[in-house]
Amino acid sequence: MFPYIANTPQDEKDMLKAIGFNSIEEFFEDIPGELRLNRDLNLKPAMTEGEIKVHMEALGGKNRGKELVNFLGGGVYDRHIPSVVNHVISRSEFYTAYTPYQPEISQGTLQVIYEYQTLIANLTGMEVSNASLYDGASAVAEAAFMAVDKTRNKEIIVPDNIHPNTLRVLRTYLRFKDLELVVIPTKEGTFSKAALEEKISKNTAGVLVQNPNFFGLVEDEIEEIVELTHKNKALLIMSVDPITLGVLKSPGDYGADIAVGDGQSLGNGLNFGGPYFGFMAATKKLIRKMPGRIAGETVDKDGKRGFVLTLQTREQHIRREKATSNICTNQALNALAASVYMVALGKKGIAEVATQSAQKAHYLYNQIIEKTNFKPVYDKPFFMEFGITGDIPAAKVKEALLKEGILGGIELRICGDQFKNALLVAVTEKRTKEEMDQFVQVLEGLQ
Amino acid sequence: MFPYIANTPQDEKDMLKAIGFNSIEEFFEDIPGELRLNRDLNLKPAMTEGEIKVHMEALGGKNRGKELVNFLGGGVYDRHIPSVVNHVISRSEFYTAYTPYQPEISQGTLQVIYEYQTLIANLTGMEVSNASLYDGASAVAEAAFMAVDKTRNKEIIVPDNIHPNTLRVLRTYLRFKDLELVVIPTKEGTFSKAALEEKISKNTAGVLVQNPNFFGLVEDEIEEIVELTHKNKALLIMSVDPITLGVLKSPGDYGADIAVGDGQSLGNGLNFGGPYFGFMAATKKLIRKMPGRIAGETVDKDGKRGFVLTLQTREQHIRREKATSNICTNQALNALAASVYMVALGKKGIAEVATQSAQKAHYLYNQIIEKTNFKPVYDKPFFMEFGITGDIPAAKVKEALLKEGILGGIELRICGDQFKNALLVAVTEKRTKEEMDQFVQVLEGLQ
Amino acid sequence: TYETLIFELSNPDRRAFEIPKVDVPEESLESFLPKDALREEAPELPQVSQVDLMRHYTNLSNRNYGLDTGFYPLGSCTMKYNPKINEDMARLPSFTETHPMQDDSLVQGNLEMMDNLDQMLCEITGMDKMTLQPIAGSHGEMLGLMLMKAYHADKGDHNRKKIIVPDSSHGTNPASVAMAGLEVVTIESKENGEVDLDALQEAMGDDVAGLMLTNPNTLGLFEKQIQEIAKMVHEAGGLLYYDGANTNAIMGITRPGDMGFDIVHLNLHKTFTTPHGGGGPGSGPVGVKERLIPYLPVPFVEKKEAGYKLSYDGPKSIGKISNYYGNFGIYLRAYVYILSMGYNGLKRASEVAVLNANYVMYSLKDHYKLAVDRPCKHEFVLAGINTDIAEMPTVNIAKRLLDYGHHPPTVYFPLIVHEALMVEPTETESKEMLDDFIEAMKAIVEESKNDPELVKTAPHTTPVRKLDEVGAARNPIVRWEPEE
Amino acid sequence: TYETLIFELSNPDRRAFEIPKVDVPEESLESFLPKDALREEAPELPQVSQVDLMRHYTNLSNRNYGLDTGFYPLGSCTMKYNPKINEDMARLPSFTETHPMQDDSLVQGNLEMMDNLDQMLCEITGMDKMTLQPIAGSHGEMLGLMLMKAYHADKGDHNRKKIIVPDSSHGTNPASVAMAGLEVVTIESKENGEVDLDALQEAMGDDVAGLMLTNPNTLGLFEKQIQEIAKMVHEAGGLLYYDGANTNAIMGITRPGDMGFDIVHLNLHKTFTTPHGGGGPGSGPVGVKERLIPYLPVPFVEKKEAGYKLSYDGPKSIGKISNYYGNFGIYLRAYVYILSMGYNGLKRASEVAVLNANYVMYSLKDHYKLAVDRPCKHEFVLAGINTDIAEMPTVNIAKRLLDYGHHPPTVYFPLIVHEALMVEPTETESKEMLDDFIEAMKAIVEESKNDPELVKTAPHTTPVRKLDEVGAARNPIVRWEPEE
Repeated sequence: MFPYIANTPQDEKDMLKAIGFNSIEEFFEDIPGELRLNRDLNLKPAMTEGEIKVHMEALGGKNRGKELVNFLGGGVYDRHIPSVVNHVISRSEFYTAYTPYQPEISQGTLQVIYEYQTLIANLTGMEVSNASLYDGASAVAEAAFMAVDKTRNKEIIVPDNIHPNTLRVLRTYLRFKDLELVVIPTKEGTFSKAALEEKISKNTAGVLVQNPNFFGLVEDEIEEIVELTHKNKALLIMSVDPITLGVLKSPGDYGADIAVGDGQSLGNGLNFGGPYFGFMAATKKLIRKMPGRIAGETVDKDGKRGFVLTLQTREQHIRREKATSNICTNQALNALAASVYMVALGKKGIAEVATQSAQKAHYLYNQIIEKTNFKPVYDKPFFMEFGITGDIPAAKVKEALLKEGILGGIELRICGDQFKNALLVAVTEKRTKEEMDQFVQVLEGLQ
Repeated sequence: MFPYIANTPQDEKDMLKAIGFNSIEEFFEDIPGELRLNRDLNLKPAMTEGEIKVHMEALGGKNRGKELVNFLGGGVYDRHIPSVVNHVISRSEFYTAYTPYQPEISQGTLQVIYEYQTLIANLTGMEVSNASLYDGASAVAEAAFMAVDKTRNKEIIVPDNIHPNTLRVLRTYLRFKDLELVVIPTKEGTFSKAALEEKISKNTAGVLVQNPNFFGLVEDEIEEIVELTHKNKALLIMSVDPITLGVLKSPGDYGADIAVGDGQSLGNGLNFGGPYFGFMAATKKLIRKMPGRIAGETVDKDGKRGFVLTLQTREQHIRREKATSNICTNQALNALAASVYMVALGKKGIAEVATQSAQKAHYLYNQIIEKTNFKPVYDKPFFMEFGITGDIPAAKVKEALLKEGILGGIELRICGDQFKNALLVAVTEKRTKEEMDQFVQVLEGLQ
Repeated sequence: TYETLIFELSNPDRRAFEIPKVDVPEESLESFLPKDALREEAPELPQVSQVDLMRHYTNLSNRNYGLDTGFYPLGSCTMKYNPKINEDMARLPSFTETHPMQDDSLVQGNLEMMDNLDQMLCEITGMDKMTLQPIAGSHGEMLGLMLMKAYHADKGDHNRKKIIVPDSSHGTNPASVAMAGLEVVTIESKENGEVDLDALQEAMGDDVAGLMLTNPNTLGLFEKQIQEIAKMVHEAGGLLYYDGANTNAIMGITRPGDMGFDIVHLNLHKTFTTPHGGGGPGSGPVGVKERLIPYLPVPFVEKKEAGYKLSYDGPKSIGKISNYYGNFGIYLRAYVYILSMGYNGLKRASEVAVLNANYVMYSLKDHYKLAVDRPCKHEFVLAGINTDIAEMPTVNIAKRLLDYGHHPPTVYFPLIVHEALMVEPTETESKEMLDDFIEAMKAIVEESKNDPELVKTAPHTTPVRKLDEVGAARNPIVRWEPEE
Repeated sequence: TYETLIFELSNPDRRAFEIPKVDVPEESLESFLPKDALREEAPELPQVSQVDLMRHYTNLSNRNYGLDTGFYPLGSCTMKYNPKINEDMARLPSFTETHPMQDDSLVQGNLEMMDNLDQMLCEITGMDKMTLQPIAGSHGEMLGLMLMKAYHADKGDHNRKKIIVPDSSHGTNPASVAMAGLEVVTIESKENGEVDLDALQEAMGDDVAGLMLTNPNTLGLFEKQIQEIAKMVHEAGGLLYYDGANTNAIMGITRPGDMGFDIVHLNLHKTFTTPHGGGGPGSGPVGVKERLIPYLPVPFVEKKEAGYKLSYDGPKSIGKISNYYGNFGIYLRAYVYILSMGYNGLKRASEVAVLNANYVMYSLKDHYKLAVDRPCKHEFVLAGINTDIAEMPTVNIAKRLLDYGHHPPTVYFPLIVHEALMVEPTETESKEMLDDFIEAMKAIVEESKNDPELVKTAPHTTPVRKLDEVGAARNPIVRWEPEE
């Protein structure tokens, strides 16, 4: 018997009899014999929980991670996650529910989405938010489609200092829709308004800025870029790290049209790359161009406040081939985790997390520059992530750090061979002075 | 600010003002100055979750256990616990509730208790069960008091093969009530009817049999002991391991008056000794002598089935000084875990767990006897736990096993110096042939 | 205080959580960042105590219906029980605490699992290689269509822009076609949802990239002529795409790969019991036949002598479609599920899913109109109430079911059936539960006859009553704002 | 199927869980056990599928009210928020997977935690040594009384059998006295629940073992004359026992040890936020002054150079009162809580608990009779409704509160107050929640005046309505039996 299959052979008999059949096989008679598998699937037989635990713990045991001190970033950060987050998302009424098609029995999910939308709007300084998207990279692509849809233009301009995976995803998405991706060079790591000026035209649909950018630098010409973009009637898409918005100017402050980003940092674990979620917020006038679910407030027939999925005329199950997006799930549970995280921290807490991350990153950076031979990749203001480079390949540096139980950073050679000795180091509020001092000590030892 | 204290300094001001006070201090004015602490408690300042995790993981890191193969028993066993158990007891409506004093909003807890009582009654073959007690040892003591209360006699007879801690607890409880504990010698490890015959008299209130006994042996004269006890108008108390009742004759089958035991094995973790729970079941005519809570079925004013705490006239908050027990909590959450465990396994599953434990224990025993120089402590039928003894101190044997990651057993010298080379080895359904073969190999290496 | 928004509970200075005090010199942000990069005031996130946070979300959860609450026969969504061991394994820190940018040598367990799962899903579907990167079923659809396009383009066949989609298909199908920069050609299905071979023949041509199909189809019926269809499409140079939403009917019985499909997506959150999470995260792996492997997204797991390795070496690869390797934490759950069931359990699951669906369908046949009176697979469609007995729109039947404690079936889909109710009971439900549902469905027919007002004004027992959706769309209030 | 008993769902051959197949030779039990030791048929445990199991318990949980559901001002029970980090830490496998019979050297982390907690609780209470062995508050009381008796006996003073208990005390106090084989002498309290010194003086004598007291007392008032009381008892050769149920009022402010108490028990599930679990597991450590240390139960943790050690070396010890070392998993939670709060947080907790209680009390003073009109500590007692406005028995007020979504206060205790309602809001509640409760309490007074029937027939909105408790006791049905 299988614990997840309720009906027994006796039930089977009773049920068949009740509806006038003799065997389950009769229900499959319409499948041509030559299409029948006619053998067992080449899988193991069913395993019990006890055996699975042994197997999975052995698999997990082949990983290293939980015992290491993590300085990896690149959009995914090892942060303090409040205990309440897991307790809330473990409520089975949340995690075993489907998309809230029946609002009367889905007020939990719907109110969570509505609150999430408000939290994201407040965080990004934008007017409206959707219910979440797949991840940060695909959110950028969806934003590009919005710009195309809105402007009827076909060209998206991005600088080469965005996350390389975002660039990859964007490239794929745009190519298949026959849209043009223009990658412009940056100026010492930051967005070059001059380079944009050279490429932007009346054919431009959207311009993307990532802040902080992939190198961790804080962009310094955003206002000018927004102005230039708008002058060309294109949309400005800003990709942001949500935590940094605790203290950095928001996309709304800068006058961006669309704000996107990856929400992992907001209470979601590392999970080897997923599930995370993408967030997207925009100006009110773009709301009907937005992909994904949106929850809205309404009243029930007794006049009581309630929530429903709304603006569904945008959605694929209504528009079918006219749809500009095929998103029909979001990452609801991750967005719930993010909501709980944002509420647990509150206004002050998110500013603290951002501030501490920056302070600690600067402590480590200063120590490295002061005490070791490593040099900054770019000597510009950064937030909580920075590149260092030295005389030996970054792989060797990582190896030395790993010996001391430290995941030292991301090798920047993924951005080009000129960075082969460079390491991108991320520091969160979770890192301690002691851990950073050890990091520096290892680097000192490499001289 | 403290996350667990809601009100802020501003709230404090508003509240004080609303009720006409100037400071919280005014509420404490009646505490004489010389009783005031007038200094800070000598504790650390508040720690955040992040710091606590580091501290607790470091503490836990000083333990060994989770990575070891466990052959320890003595009433506490390392068994397969179904994943559903933790998911159910993690429902906050269960674990954050108080004793169900308001039945209208406590039907969850109350129905769980009612179902638990039924499960325990079915398992033990007894007519009625209470809602659980502290642990197995105190349950034995409470049963002894019931026997005293029922018979108006003052003497409890126990064999010397019960769990030494049970004996200790019983001794304490009885001594303070000026009751007499008579410990009778056993015959090659099992209860001696002859020894009982010598001691039992019209002054006897109760006789205790533990099956399987502390040495793991299956008692072989229970029927005769019950008969003899009843002939002397005393009550027969049977202490049992609940898992073994999957296949062993139940206290009800033997005609016992009270069945007790420790419920750890039923889905509760090892937890270094607690929380576990004691169970107690009895014949119907003893129901009003039972300590602890009891839930009963009733109807609400619309005639709908519901459950309440019942027979409360037995309880301390009603009887005050006339009470024969002061139990006012039970181990409700552990009893819930046990209920989920029993339901998850079902009738067939519990028999399988018991059978496999016995089969595996006999495999290991046979291998040891066959392949090594170790001898049985008692050469009598046992269930899933057995004593072995050899030429070297048990501590040395444990040490050798530990080197291979094995917790080898309990040193029987706690039962007397004659057992200084003896080890009590427990085998559950969770142990594998491979683990047992390694156990044997270590013992072979000791020759 | 129990039905408020979290913002309405906010009070400055309250905290639900604190981080440790900073242990490095507390330099001001202005000392290392330009002042005009900083916002003037922190974002308005609510400030509540921890108990208020927990109560808020606990009470919200109690206003939600999940699989652990009750029966969820939502057609085409395969709402089957989400095993708890999946959750436990997915939360093991040895998995959760790995970062996607760690070196391959430090995540051998993850990569091994991914490789194993790839092979298992290939075996179940009859495909040659899987990618786990798609984050949802619709994401998988988009990828599958991109693969088609890439394949034809690589063959120099740039003319093939059309994708044929039956009008009975899932709504995501045509939308995904648009996402991949292709064009939809909708063909009318036969009444039973099966492909009309004449219509297909007519639509075929050298501008057709391929056909999207789900089998069993959305009426729960097996496409008996699938071999002819495959032949027709292949001969015309097209490819066949299999929408895996309905895989729960056929595991261990028949395989899309053997039917002639070139590309398959699976919804792990349907067939393979990963939780839906109230709308995600899902996971939509895509499997392909040999000839399409070169186009799969990077990276893919390779097994080398030195261990597993993530390879980005795919010159013909379409690139990436999501940030890292898909929803790792989700497909790990599916992996655990497949291990739990084994070859024997998966097959039995499909058999019982089909048994349960037929049991419910035939038990309701006197009270409701069957869309097609023929044994179904894992789901079936009712064409509304039996109008000989009473009249009642499907939407009201659905709402009335809420009062009986059941989640309603999918309504008004597939579009080709009038007043459709699409019921998928799944194999995890017991006969007793099915009987309870059947009785409720019959009772609603009786009520529709005897007390139609009761049905029309349903639901009566839910936390809120029928909600004004039209008003919500007309005047969208999509965020909370403080009262001035 | 949603309101059934689990037994009513049972169906042979269903399984919610399976263990691995046996991997050793499957010998029959009869081959190594006497046949007459075996039962004829396995015990009747229900057989259900896993989804039915989860739904059963999930739905039951939804018929329960916990702290995460709402306000729980149950007087003398200190229902404060149970922090989630406590739960997480208590579930770390490095703690949960240790067996009580492991060698000391393998459980150094456990022993260190126990030693730390001992010292913390001593500091909070002003005692010299703690034992963590008692499993509940009442268990702690019993132990405390045993210690008194052992102390006197050891001094050769076998005559002291009487324990003085005020009539305002918790019901467990006299019951625990009986458990320790002592005799209760009840003395009448003054109207405010304080000890009547004359009555005490009269009761004292060389047959008195000691006095049991809680301070603040059950009316929430501090026993101002505690020093005189202590002196009186000590001079007569008796000992003072502190019932720690009300410790939440005084942390960091005053200490029982400094007041003259010799023995103290704490309810970790009250003051120290370990969950109540629907009625347990709790934890009731007992602390004593130096001279009583020798009598504490074995084993105790000792810190040696080689590490921590469990010592059974206590020649005067009363022995053991529970199987192992008490509820380890529970007091570990309390340890985490104390770390979370620190010296500053614990004091603030008591201050705010007292603030909250006074706020609610004084806000209700026009609508209800105060048992004593004097600032209270962490809880207060109302003597029923203000009969100038309306008349309504306390029990009906409590039931009506359920309709307002709040758990009612403790009712009809302490016994010395007529129509008592004992309210303990705790420090974890916000002003907003307290206001909500105050409004509900006032509204019920209005209802009692204007629509008394509404109040008398309450509750109206709960999963079941008022239950027949008399009928249940008269004809006890305490287990399910299959219908014949």
